[in-house]
Amino acid sequence: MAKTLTQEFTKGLWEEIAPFRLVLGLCPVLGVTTTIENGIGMGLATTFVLVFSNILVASLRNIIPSKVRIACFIIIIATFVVVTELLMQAFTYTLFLKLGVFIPLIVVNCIVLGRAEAFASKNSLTFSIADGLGIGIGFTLSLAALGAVRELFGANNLTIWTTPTSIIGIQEVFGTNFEPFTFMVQAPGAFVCLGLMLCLMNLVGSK
Amino acid sequence: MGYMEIIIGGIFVNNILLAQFLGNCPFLGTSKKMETAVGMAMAVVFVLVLAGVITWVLYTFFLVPYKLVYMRTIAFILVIASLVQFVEMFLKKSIPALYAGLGIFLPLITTNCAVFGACILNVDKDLNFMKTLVQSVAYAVGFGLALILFAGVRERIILARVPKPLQDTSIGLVTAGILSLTFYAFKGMI
Amino acid sequence: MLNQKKLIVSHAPFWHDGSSITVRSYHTMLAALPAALFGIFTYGMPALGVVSLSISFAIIWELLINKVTQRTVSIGDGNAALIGLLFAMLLPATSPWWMVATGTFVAVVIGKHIYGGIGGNPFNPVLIGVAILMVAWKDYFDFNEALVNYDLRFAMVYPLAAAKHLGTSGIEAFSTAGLLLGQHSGGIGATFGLGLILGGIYLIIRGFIRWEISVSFLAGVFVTALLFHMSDPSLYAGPVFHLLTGYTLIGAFFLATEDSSSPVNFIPMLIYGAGAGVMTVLIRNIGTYVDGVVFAILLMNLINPICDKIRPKALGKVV
Amino acid sequence: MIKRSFIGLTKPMLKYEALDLKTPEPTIIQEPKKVSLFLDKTYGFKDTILLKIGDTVKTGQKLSVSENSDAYVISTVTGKISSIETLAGDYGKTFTSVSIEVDENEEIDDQFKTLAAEPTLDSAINFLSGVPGKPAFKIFSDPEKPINTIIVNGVDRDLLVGTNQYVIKSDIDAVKNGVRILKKITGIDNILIAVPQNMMQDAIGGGAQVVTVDSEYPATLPAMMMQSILGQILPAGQSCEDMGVCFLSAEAVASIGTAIEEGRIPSTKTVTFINKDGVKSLASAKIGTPVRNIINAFGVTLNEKDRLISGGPMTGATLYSENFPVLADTDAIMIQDRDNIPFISDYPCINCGECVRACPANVPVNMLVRFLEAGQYEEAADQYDLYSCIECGLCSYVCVSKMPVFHYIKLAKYELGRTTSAEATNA
Amino acid sequence: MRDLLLMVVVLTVLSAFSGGLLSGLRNATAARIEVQQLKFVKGPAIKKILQGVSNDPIADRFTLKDGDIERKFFVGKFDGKANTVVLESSGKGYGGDVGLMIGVNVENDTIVGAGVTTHSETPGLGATAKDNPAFVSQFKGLPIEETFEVTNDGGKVNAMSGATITSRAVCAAATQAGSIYKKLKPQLSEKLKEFNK
Ligand SMILES: Cc1cc2nc3c(=O)[nH]c(=O)nc-3n(C[C@H](O)[C@H](O)[C@H](O)COP(=O)(O)O)c2cc1C
Ligand SMILES: Cc1cc2nc3c(=O)[nH]c(=O)nc-3n(C[C@H](O)[C@H](O)[C@H](O)COP(=O)(O)O)c2cc1C
Ligand SMILES: Cc1cc2nc3c(=O)[nH]c(=O)nc-3n(C[C@H](O)[C@H](O)[C@H](O)COP(=O)(O)O)c2cc1C
Ligand SMILES: Cc1cc2nc3c(=O)[nH]c(=O)nc-3n(C[C@H](O)[C@H](O)[C@H](O)CO)c2cc1C
Ligand code: SF4
Ligand code: SF4
Ligand code: SF4
Ligand code: SF4
Ligand code: FES
Repeated sequence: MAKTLTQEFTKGLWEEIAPFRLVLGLCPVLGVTTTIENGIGMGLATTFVLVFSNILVASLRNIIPSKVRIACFIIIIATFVVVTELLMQAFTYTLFLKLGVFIPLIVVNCIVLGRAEAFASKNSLTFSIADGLGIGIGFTLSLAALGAVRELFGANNLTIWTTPTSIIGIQEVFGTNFEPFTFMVQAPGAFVCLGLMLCLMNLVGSK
Repeated sequence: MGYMEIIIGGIFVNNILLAQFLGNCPFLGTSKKMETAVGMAMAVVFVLVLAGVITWVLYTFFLVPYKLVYMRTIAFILVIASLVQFVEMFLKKSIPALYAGLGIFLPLITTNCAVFGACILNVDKDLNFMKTLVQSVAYAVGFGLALILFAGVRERIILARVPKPLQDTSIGLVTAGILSLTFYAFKGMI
Repeated sequence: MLNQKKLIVSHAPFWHDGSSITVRSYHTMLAALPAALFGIFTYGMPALGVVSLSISFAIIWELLINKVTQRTVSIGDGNAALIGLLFAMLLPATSPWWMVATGTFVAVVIGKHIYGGIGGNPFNPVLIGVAILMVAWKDYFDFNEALVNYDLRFAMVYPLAAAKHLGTSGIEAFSTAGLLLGQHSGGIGATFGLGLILGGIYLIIRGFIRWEISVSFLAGVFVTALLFHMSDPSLYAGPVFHLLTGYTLIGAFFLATEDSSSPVNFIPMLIYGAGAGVMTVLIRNIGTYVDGVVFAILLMNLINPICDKIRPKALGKVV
Repeated sequence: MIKRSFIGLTKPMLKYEALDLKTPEPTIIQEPKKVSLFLDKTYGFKDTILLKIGDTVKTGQKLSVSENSDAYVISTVTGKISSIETLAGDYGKTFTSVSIEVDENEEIDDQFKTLAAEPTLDSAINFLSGVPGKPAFKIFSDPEKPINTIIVNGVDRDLLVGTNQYVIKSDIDAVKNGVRILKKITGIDNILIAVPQNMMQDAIGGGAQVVTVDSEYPATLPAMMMQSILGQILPAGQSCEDMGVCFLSAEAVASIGTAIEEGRIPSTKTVTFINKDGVKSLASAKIGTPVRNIINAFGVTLNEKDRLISGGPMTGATLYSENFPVLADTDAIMIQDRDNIPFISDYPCINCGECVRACPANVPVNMLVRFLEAGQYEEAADQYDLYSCIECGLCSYVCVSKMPVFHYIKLAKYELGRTTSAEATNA
Repeated sequence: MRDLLLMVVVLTVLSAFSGGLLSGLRNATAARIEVQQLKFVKGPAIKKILQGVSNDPIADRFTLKDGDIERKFFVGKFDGKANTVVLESSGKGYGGDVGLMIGVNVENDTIVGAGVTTHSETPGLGATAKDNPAFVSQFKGLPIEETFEVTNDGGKVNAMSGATITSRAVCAAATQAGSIYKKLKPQLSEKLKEFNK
């Protein structure tokens, strides 16, 4: 059944939302989501790489010989990852510092390679852009959601974006008396939180 | 930093999986059965150590002198991808028995954050050659250890009466969290 | 025959020794009672509050999760109450109510019920609850800070913290008899050494816990502490001190022995117990945490499934 | 049921009670108006049925249902066949039940008498396989599994049961006779007789080496006796016959002795009757007598939801009706009051390890039961020693969760047996 | 053969494209990245060291050649007078190099403040060097051309408890800063004069 352009876009937002449905690309999901801001930043960086590598792969799909396709995909993806690294260093340096090693790690993110291989190498340019955008935004939303839960309980804050001069978001959501449940922003909390969110998704999905 | 600290640190305190969040996809993907977990663990040890050493050499003797550090992401991933290819071909031809055991896990390793991440961490830490080698081995052993322990626990969970929506990955993640919590035991021990 | 009587048809054996989960739970609570009551007498109303709150919350969470998962109500087996009691015994008497609520939730729901309830849990639920609270609200778990407003007959300094920060010189005030009789600060039910030992012996004699685990745990603590002490007597406290302070005794008799997360075979039980003992002292002496029992046992819980594969050869097994 | 002792450190320690020397003679159960005899096979759809309702049969007559099967039963009474039914038992077993209305005037079939003068293995196989004690003579004729040792079981398999011990005490001459005949017809010289410590004297002399068996359950189960008497360990999944050892109950051997001596096939079974309060008595009943008659003879009332058991408390099988007959191997009838029945629960294993410590075969029951509960029988057999189980029931007896562990084990063995035999036929 | 050729060509073209794109981008962003790094990594430390300055030290920076190495100096103006420079040096710590920013008053050659910048020390132990003002403030007011050592080694700097190695690294960095300062003092004074114009 052929899908429309809109469907290709929206499937990434629910049906195939990563990482919940695909259970891939877990490392950044777990590693950086201590705040919404980090989640969004990581998500957008991944989306950027995803969309541009999809564009290039889809445009070149008829030229790339199948034997070396994985190597080509990797070169393409790695190129955009470095582009992202450089741009982030130049324009959002603090975020770059917070996300640390996870930015270069986009290169091994199974989702990105997975989309190149499974989708962009077989579909037209426009569809591949829709796919990349959809999956990327879905990924961003998931990361933001996880970041929101973890930050809310673990730090009593909701930070959407920090600029050098101010913070967009809410601080001390539960009031100043609340002692944050810092387990949530620690390593084990990431796993537990993601696991429980996945359980919720399964519950909602099965209805 | 002494060797002992690198070893204890790499295996337990800064366990690449549980403390640094690297390599989670194979961690969850290959831990349902002890057999696969052991296979994956061995494959990772093999590739991670080789890749760690080779990327260090590449970084120290090529990228740094030629001021190409910003290209390390590309350089490393290409090294790892070709290394995996090469190891696969080599094993297939020369040690078929080992290939039969590790073969299916090798392609997965190309997209394993643990391998790539360990290479990056190694060069970031500015270690010398021997220490890089020891550090890679420690990371790899830490990965294998966590994976195998996790598989032991997961084998039991599969037999428990876990509620439906929690089954499989969901409960796996929660358990991985507790696993990571138990590794807090080693905090401060280096 | 028309007037056929309905008889019970079932499978052999037709006898049962009468043991049950309910009986085990209540007897474990009974064994824990002396230490818990001692804590309540020592710390007064706040301690009583924490204990009753903890037991009630544990039961409420269990009931709720029974309803949510649509399973038979299992609060009757006493396990939830036991979890509540043991959990409270580890807490400082001043724990705020929300900490008790969160901790029992973690213990009962995350620790036990997501694994399908009793018997499925790979880790000791009580310890998961405590460990998560320990990392989330460090300050509330710092006994020196938590119990600062108490003025009791004995020095209100947490012995393990004193040993950690000041070395042996910090613990001269603690006599062995004092430690045994609960003349030191700590968790509500964790300080009364004599009571815990009596409870433990009761459980061992009744066969409710396996002596191999408790004994090897204590031996592990003793030997490791002794080695440390011999290496630097001014820095590391002696073995008896380690046996009688912190969670060592409650850990040996009530926490490490939780069924589902501990081994059942002889050699694995020894490995498990001794491993937990050794790790306890390692964490206390060279790790970050003041007391190592919680993480040491959790770590051994993790090793349990693999460790318990060491077992005697089954009859007639051909290899 | 037996309560756990206050001190729970040790294993269960269930002792066989040695038969009291002053045990009264068995209560003789009157011959019933109707008997039911069981054949171990059912007849197939296309089989020629040899028996008809209304046929008259004589005492001692050999009854076969079909030509295609060598299963038979020896009639214990004279009378008219009133019904022939097939019945299903546990784990896929099937029976044919032949009911006979008893005639007052007993006529004896004398086909066997002539054979008795010159006993052979063949005549034993053909006439004596259904005597009290149910000796499995057929195993002596399997050329692939030669038997080299016979153990005469003067002990009883289960707790509280005293049938074979009684035979040793009351009828030792018949047993010795039987041993002699067995030697003759099977050509096997190595015959041992196993008795409890206090009966050692009774059994000595008679051509069989006397050995004693420990008094703690499950020392009398075949696999345990192989180990304690012969020093052989039964390999997992194999039977004693595979190892060349055959167990015959003392009652069976005595029956052989009597049969050959007197030229008459014995038909009276000694049954231990275990009352609701655990008191045991002996009864002597014709094979085929409904269990009801025994219960009535002891003046016991069986209520709704009580439990009626054929065999002992650890390994017996429940009967769903009092009309069930005494069979050739019914060593005991046990009644349990509904208030004393320990129920099983639907709790999972809590990993307490009681079963592991109780298991005489070192089976990792705690793990095994998880796999069995999940229906993963093959893993259970491969990794968790399902086939090492000697079926003593101790694991269920001690299970804190009150899981039907023993039931799971038997079911798993049965299911695995079915799949392997299905594979064998398909292959 | 054609396939092989195609493979080689595609791979080469891709690599070339990638290399070109990246080196172009690298050149285009290099300057900005440097500013950003200075602003976010060194900026906070510099700001702390030069409390109350009237200029923007990151904008007022200059480089000097120290042998082959280019060193950056940040200028602080107090009361309209450019009399302070901040320079960076480093020492070997527990987990790698520890970067130290150190501010020196060129008029009396004393330290006006110091702050740790980059490091990979253990959180809770060595990492406190960065957050804990008590440790680095020990350097304040000391003459720069000294050899700094922790008390254990016979010096007068109190080490952070549990992090002697990091403390040593900071001392070594300060000592190194002193020698750089000494070596480049003449040029420094020259440069500062330009700022005072
Ligand atoms: C399940 C549950 C969890 C809670 N967790 C916290 C918590 O983590 N931290 C906290 O300070 N209060 C927690 N609270 C309590 C309320 O937020 C409390 O009213 C608030 O902290 C103010 O309390 P205080 O005035 O006693 O400090 C929790 C309450 C419930 C019911
Ligand atoms: C890094 C990584 C990449 C994977 N990629 C794929 C993939 O492309 N396709 C796929 O079917 N499974 C993929 N998997 C999933 C595993 O192969 C999966 O666990 C295995 O197929 C067994 O899954 P099962 O539980 O469905 O049998 C991947 C796993 C990992 C760790
Ligand atoms: C001190 C003590 C208190 C007990 N309290 C209860 C109780 O509140 N509820 C309960 O069901 N059983 C309680 N029991 C256990 C019962 O006495 C009884 O042994 C048990 O319910 C039987 O378990 P079963 O139903 O599994 O056979 C208690 C036992 C002891 C020793
Ligand atoms: C989920 C669960 C948690 C338990 N927690 C403990 C515990 O921490 N300590 C304990 O002694 N018993 C605990 N018990 C009860 C224990 O397994 C055993 O029944 C009693 O200790 C009696 O031996 C627990 C049981 C279960 C199933
Ligand atoms: S499993 Fe048990 S209850 Fe079910 S048919 Fe078989 S014997 Fe009967
Ligand atoms: S238990 Fe042993 S003697 Fe009895 S039938 Fe089975 S194999 Fe034969
Ligand atoms: S019935 Fe149970 S206790 Fe007995 S041998 Fe089998 S597994 Fe072991
Ligand atoms: S006795 Fe029952 S609950 Fe205990 S380990 Fe054995 S099967 Fe599990
Ligand atoms: S995202 Fe890290 S291994 Fe897949």
